[in-house]
Amino acid sequence: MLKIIAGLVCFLIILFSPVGYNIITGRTYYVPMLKVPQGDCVESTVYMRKRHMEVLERWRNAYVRDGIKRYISINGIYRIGLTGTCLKCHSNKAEFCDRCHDYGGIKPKCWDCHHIPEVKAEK
Amino acid sequence: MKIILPFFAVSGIAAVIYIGVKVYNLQLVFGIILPYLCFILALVGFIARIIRWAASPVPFHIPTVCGQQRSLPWIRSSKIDSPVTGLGVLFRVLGEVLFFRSLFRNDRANLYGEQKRIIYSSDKLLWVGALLFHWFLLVIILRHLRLFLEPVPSWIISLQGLDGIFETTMPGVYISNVFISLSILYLLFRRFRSRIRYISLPADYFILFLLGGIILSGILMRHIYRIDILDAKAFIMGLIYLKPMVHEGLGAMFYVHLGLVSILTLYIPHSKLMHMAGVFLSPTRNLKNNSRMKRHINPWDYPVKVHTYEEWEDEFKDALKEAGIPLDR
Amino acid sequence: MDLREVLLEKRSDILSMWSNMIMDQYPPDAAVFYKTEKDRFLNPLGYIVNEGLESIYDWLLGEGKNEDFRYATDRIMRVMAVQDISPSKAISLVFMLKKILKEAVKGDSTKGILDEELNGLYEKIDEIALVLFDMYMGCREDIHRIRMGEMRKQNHRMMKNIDVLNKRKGL
Amino acid sequence: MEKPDELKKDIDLIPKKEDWMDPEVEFKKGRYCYGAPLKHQQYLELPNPREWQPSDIDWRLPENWKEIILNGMADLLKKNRSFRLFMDICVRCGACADKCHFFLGSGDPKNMPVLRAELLRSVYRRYFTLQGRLFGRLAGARELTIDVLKEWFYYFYQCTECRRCSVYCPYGIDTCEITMIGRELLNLVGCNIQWVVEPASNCFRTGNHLGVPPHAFKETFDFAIDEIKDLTGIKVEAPINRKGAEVLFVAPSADYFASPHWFTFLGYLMLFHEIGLDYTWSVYASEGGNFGLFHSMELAKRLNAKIYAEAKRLKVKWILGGECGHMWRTIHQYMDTFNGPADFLEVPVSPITGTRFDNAKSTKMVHITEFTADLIYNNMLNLDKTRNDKWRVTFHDSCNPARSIGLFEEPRFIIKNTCNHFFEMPENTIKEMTFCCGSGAGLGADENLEMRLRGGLPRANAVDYVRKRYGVNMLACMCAIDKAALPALLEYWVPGVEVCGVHELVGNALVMKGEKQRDTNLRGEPIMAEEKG
Amino acid sequence: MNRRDFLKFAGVLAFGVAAHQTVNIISQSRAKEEKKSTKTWAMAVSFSACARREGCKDCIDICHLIHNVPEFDNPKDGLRWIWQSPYEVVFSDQTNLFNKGMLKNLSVLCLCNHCDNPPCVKVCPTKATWKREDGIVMMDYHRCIGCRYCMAACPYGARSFNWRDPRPFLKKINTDYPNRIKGIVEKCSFCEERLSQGLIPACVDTCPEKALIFGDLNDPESDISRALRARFSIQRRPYLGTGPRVFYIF
Repeated sequence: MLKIIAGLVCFLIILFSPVGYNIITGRTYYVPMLKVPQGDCVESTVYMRKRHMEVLERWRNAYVRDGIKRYISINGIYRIGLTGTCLKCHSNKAEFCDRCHDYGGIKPKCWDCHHIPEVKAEK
Repeated sequence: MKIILPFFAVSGIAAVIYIGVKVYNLQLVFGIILPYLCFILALVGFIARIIRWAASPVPFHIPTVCGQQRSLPWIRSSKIDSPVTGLGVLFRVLGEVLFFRSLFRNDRANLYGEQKRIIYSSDKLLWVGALLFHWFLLVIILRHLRLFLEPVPSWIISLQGLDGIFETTMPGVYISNVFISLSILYLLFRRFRSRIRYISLPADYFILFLLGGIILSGILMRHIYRIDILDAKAFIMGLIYLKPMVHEGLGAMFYVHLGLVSILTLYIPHSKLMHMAGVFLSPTRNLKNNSRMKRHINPWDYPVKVHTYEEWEDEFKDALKEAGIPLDR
Repeated sequence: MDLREVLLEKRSDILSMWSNMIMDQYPPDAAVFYKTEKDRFLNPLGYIVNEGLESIYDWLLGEGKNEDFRYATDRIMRVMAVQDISPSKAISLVFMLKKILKEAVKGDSTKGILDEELNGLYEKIDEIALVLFDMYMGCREDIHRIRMGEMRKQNHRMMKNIDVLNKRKGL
Repeated sequence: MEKPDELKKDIDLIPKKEDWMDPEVEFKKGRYCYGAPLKHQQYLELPNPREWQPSDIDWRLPENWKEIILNGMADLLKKNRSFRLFMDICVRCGACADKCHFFLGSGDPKNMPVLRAELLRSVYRRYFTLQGRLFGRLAGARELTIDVLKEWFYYFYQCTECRRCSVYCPYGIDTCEITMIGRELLNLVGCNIQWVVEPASNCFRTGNHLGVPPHAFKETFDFAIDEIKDLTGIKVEAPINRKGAEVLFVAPSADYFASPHWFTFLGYLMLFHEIGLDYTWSVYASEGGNFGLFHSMELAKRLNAKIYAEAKRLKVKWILGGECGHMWRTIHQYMDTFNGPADFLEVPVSPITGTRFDNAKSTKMVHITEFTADLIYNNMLNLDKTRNDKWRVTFHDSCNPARSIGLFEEPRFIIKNTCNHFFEMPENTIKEMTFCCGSGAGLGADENLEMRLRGGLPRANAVDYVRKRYGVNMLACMCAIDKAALPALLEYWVPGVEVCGVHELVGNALVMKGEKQRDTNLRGEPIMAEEKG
Repeated sequence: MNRRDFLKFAGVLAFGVAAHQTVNIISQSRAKEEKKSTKTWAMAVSFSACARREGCKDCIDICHLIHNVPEFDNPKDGLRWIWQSPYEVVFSDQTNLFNKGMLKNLSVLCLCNHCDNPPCVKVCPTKATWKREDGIVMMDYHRCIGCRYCMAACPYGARSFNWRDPRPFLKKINTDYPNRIKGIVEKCSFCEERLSQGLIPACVDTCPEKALIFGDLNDPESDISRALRARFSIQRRPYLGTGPRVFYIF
C-alpha cells in the first residue's frame, strides 16, 4: 500500500514536473516578442509565421535543383537566398530567428552551412 | 459492428470538434473547457483506480516463477525470473515495462534437416509491433515537452534532432511518426484477423482508432494544416498556468488533435489503458520467489473450522488401536 | 502424363486444400491457428493432421511406406476420436479427398487421364475409409479400456492389498 | 479448382460462434466432470448442498443466486488485488491464446485464457464498472444469467490452473487466479465437482483423499515393507505417528495406494532407511495434496491446517514433503500464510549432510528432491545407475513445482545421477514453458477422460518426439496427478512410454548396505531390458 | 453498402479533403517561376599557357576562397575542388612516350569534368547529385547523406569528403557562399552561382595567363567552341565513356 502510494506520488511528480520546471526557470508566461522590420516581406506576415520553413524549402529546391534564382510574389521580385535576401532585412539572427526557434525548441540546421553576416550597427 | 462503431465514434468526435471550431468558433469549448475537464476527471479517476487497487490486499504470495529457484548453493538460480532480492524483482518488472520480456518469450520450434534438429525461431511480430509502438509513443511524448517547458532543455532538442535525422523536407519527417503509424496499423490489422478479432471488444478498436486519430491529426498538423508553433506553445503554457487564451494561429486541426488527446486522457482510467500502471502491480511479477523464506501475511485471514487431531483420534480410536499406532489419549 | 504424375505434381496444392478443409470444421479462431502455426510442439493437432494427410496421400499414390501410413493414420484417428465430432465426420476426411481429386484433374482430362484410373483411386480411398473406421473404433475402445485401467490403477494397491489380506485370512 | 469455401457447404459444420458474448454451453458426456455428491457437500458444510449434475437443466440454485454471486464478487474484489487488477488491465493482445493446452487440443476458442477470463470480466464490467453500466455490450459487459453461470462452470472446470499462460502474459495475468476466483464464486451457490469435493471431504475426515482409515493405512505400509524385503532382503522401518522424531514426512496419499505412485513410495522408504533418517509418517496428516485449493481458499486452509498441527503435536524439528504438484503449490505459496507462523519448528537442516535449507527457513518444509539432490551432491548415496538402464528417461516438469517454485535442476540432477540415459523434451515444452498433463486442478475425473486426452495432446506430442528420436520409454515426473493422469494419456497418444516418479529411479539405483543381489526393479520387472533378438 | 465499401469510401473522402487542402496551399503561395535557358558549359585548359607561370596557384586559391573550401593541416583530410597533379598521374593512360620530354614535370590543372554521362549521378541513392540541363553535374548538399558511393564511382578523383567539421579551418569566410558540414561530399560546380549572374567561373576569370577557356558548346561562336575547333585537345580517360567536358589543349 505504502509502496503504491509512493509510486503514485512519483508518477504525479513526474506528471506535474513541467509545471514546476517553468516556475523554477521563472518563464511561466514568457512569450517571445519579435522585432519585425519595416516593409513587406516576400509574403504576408501571417503566412510567413506558419510557413516560412516551407518557403525556404521551396526556395532551396528552386535555387539548387532547378536553377531558379528569382522569386516573384505579390510583393515584388526577390533574389532567392537566405543570407542575401532574408537576412538583409532580418539582419539580427539572434533577435529574430533564434528567439522563436528557442521558444519552440526548434534547431534548424541552416546555419551549419549558411553564414550570418555580421550584425551591422543600427544606423 | 464491433469495428465500425468505434470507427464512427472516433471520426464523429473528430468531426464535431473540427466543425465546431471551423464553423461555430467553439475554440473555448474544445480548446479550453474540454481539456481541463478531461484532465481533471482523468487525474481523479486514475488516482481513484490506483487507490482502489491498492485498497485490495495481496492475500497470498503468488509469483509466477520462470526460472530456477534459489535452493542449494551449488545450483545456479535465476536471479531475474525467480528473484529473491528486491533488485531481482526490480529488474523483472523493468524488463516487463521496458522490453516486454514475457511477450518476447514466444518461442517457435522448427525441425531442420535430416537430423531433425530443433531450431528455435520465433514469430516475434507482436513483440516488435508493441515495442515499437510504446517506445515511439514515449519519444513522441518527450518531444512534445518542448511545448511545455521554457526554456526547452537541450536533451529534448537533441532527441528531436535524432528523431528527425533523416531530414529531407521542411519541416522534417520524424522517424517516430513513421514507426508509430506503422505499428498502430499493425496493431489494428492484427485485430482484424480471425483469432484476435474473436477476442476483441469494441473498446479495443476504439482505443486504436483514437490513437490513430491522434497520430493522424498530429501528422496532418505538422505537414499539411500548419499551425503557428509559437501560438501553440503560448496556448499550452496558458493552459498549464491557468490563464487560458484562445490564439489566432491555431487551426481546427490543432483542436481536433487536442480534443482527441483529451478524450484519450479521460478514457485512460476507465479502460485497459490502465495497464500502464497495472503492470507495476501485478502480483505474479512483482513478488519475490521467497515464499518459503519469509512469511506472507494475509490481512483478512480468519479462523476456519478444522478437523483437529483430538476429534480425529476419537473418531478412529479403534482403528488406530488395531493398527498399533500410538494414541495421545 | 498419367494420373499419378499429375497428382504428384499437384501434391502440395491438394494437400493444403485438404488440410484447410478439415481445419475449417473448427471454429474460425481455432482454424486459423491450426492452419498457420507451424511449430509442431505448439500446434500438435495441426501437425498431426497434416502429417497424416501427407502419408495417406503418398500411400494412395504408392509412394509411402506401409508403416508410415499406419502410424500417421493412427495418429490422425487418435486426434479425431477425442474431438468434438461424430465418427462419420471423422471418417469423412478421406472422402473430402475424392472431391478435391475430382476438381484437381478436371482441367487435365484432355491430357488423357482415364476415368478408370481415377475410379481405381476412389476404390482405394474407400478402402482407406474402412481402415480409418477400424482405427477410429479402435481408438474409442482404447479410451474405454484406458478409462477402466485408470480407475483400477488409482486404487491399484488397495485392490492388491485386499487380495493379500483375504488370502492371509484364508478367505 | 473449386474453392474450399464452396465445398465446405456440403460438410456439416460445427456451429460457428461469431460472438463469444452469447453464452452457449452443451454438457456432453465425457467433456465435463460430475457434480459433487450431497453427502460430501454436507460433510464439508458447503453452501447450497444438493444432489445435482451439470447436465441437469435446472441446477436448483438458491432463489437469490445472482445476489450471492455479485456480493461474492464484490467481496473477492475487496480481498484480492490480483482479481481487481486482472479484471482491469488485460489488453486482449492474444499472447496467451495459443498457450493453453486445452485450446491447442480442443480448438474451443473459449479455452483461450483471455476468453476464459473474459467470461468473468464481462460480468465484472456490467456490475462493477462505469463504462459497463453505461455502454453494456459495447463495453464488453454481460448480464449475469443462468447460462453465463453454466458457461463459467464449464470453462472454469476446463482449466487446470497450470499457469502456463501467465508466463507469456505481458502483465503476468494469471488465469489460475481467475479460475480460482471463478470456482470460489460457483462454490457460493453450491456448484462444484465430485472429483474435487469428494477427495477434499475424505481428506478432511480421514487424512487422505481416498478416505482410507488408519488401520488400512498402516497395512499399506506393512505391504510396502514386505515388498522391499522381498526385493532387497532388508527390512525397512516406517514409523507412523512417532513423537519426537526429527522430521515429519508428508506425501500425497496416492503414493500409498495408486500405481505407479507406489514405486515412488517404496523409493522413499528405502532412501530414508538407507540414510538412517530419524523421521515419522503421520496418519492424521497423511495427505500432502490439497483438493481444497481447487475449490476455495477456505477449504484449502482447512485441509492444510493438519500438517502444521501434526508437526507441532509430534514435536518434530522440520517437515519433508514428497513428490506432488499442487501439494507443493500449497506448501510453497500458501501454507505459511494459511496456517503459519511455524515458529515451533526449526530451520530445516539435513541431519546427514548438515546442509541448512535457508530457502525454507520460514515455512520449514523441504521438497524431497531438494533433500535428495543435496544427499547425492555430498556423495552420501551409493547409486548404481545401470539398474535403470532399461529406461531411456525424459523428465516432465509438473506445472506447480515448475511455475510456482522453480524446481527445475534438483530433479534433473537426481535423474542424471540415477540414470544413464536422460533426454530432454523440446525446450519450449519444459521448465517454465512446460505443458500440463491436462488433468490438474481436480479435472482428473474418469468421466472427463476425453477432455483430458485433448488437453494432454501438446504434452504427449512432445513425448512422442523424444520417443521417436531417442527411443525414450520412461517419463519421470514428480506430481501425483501426473502419475495418475499421464499413464493413460501416454497409453493413448504415445503407447510404450511409461511413467515413474523421480524417487522410483532413486529406489532402483540405490545400493543399500547389506542388500541382496537385485534381479528385478521396484516394479518386479527384470532389471535389464530384454535383449532384442 | 457493406463495410468494405464504406471503408473505401471513407478513405477516398479523407484523401480528397487532404488533397484539396494541399492544392489550396500551393495556390496560396502565388509564386511565379522563371523560365530557364539551355546551354552546355565546358572548359578547356591550355597546357602551355598554364605552364607559363611557374608556381601559380591563383585559380585554386580564388576557387577555394569563394567556395569556403578549408585547408587542413593533414592532407588526408584534404578537400579540393580544383587542384594540380603531375601529367603522368593525370594522363597515365597516354602511352605516347615521345610526349615525355615536352610534358615532363608538367603540373596539370584538374577539376570536376562535368561529364556528359556522369557515373557519380548513377550511383547516388538520394539524387543529391544530378546533371543539369546545361551540363553541370550539380550537388545538392542538403540531400547528401555521405554514403560516398559517388566518390567510388568518379574515375577522376574530383570529389572529396568532409571528414571533419570544415568551419574552424576556414581562414577567411565568404559569407555569400555556404560551407559544407562534416559527413558530406563536395566538388566543383563550375561556379554555377556566378554563371547565373552572367559571370564566368572564378578560376577562368582570375587566370593571369588566360589558360582557361570557358563557354557554351552549343554556341559555335563561343570561345570554347572556337578553341576546340582550332586546336588539338585531349580528355581524361575518354575511353570510359563518361564524356568529360573539361578538355586539355596544347
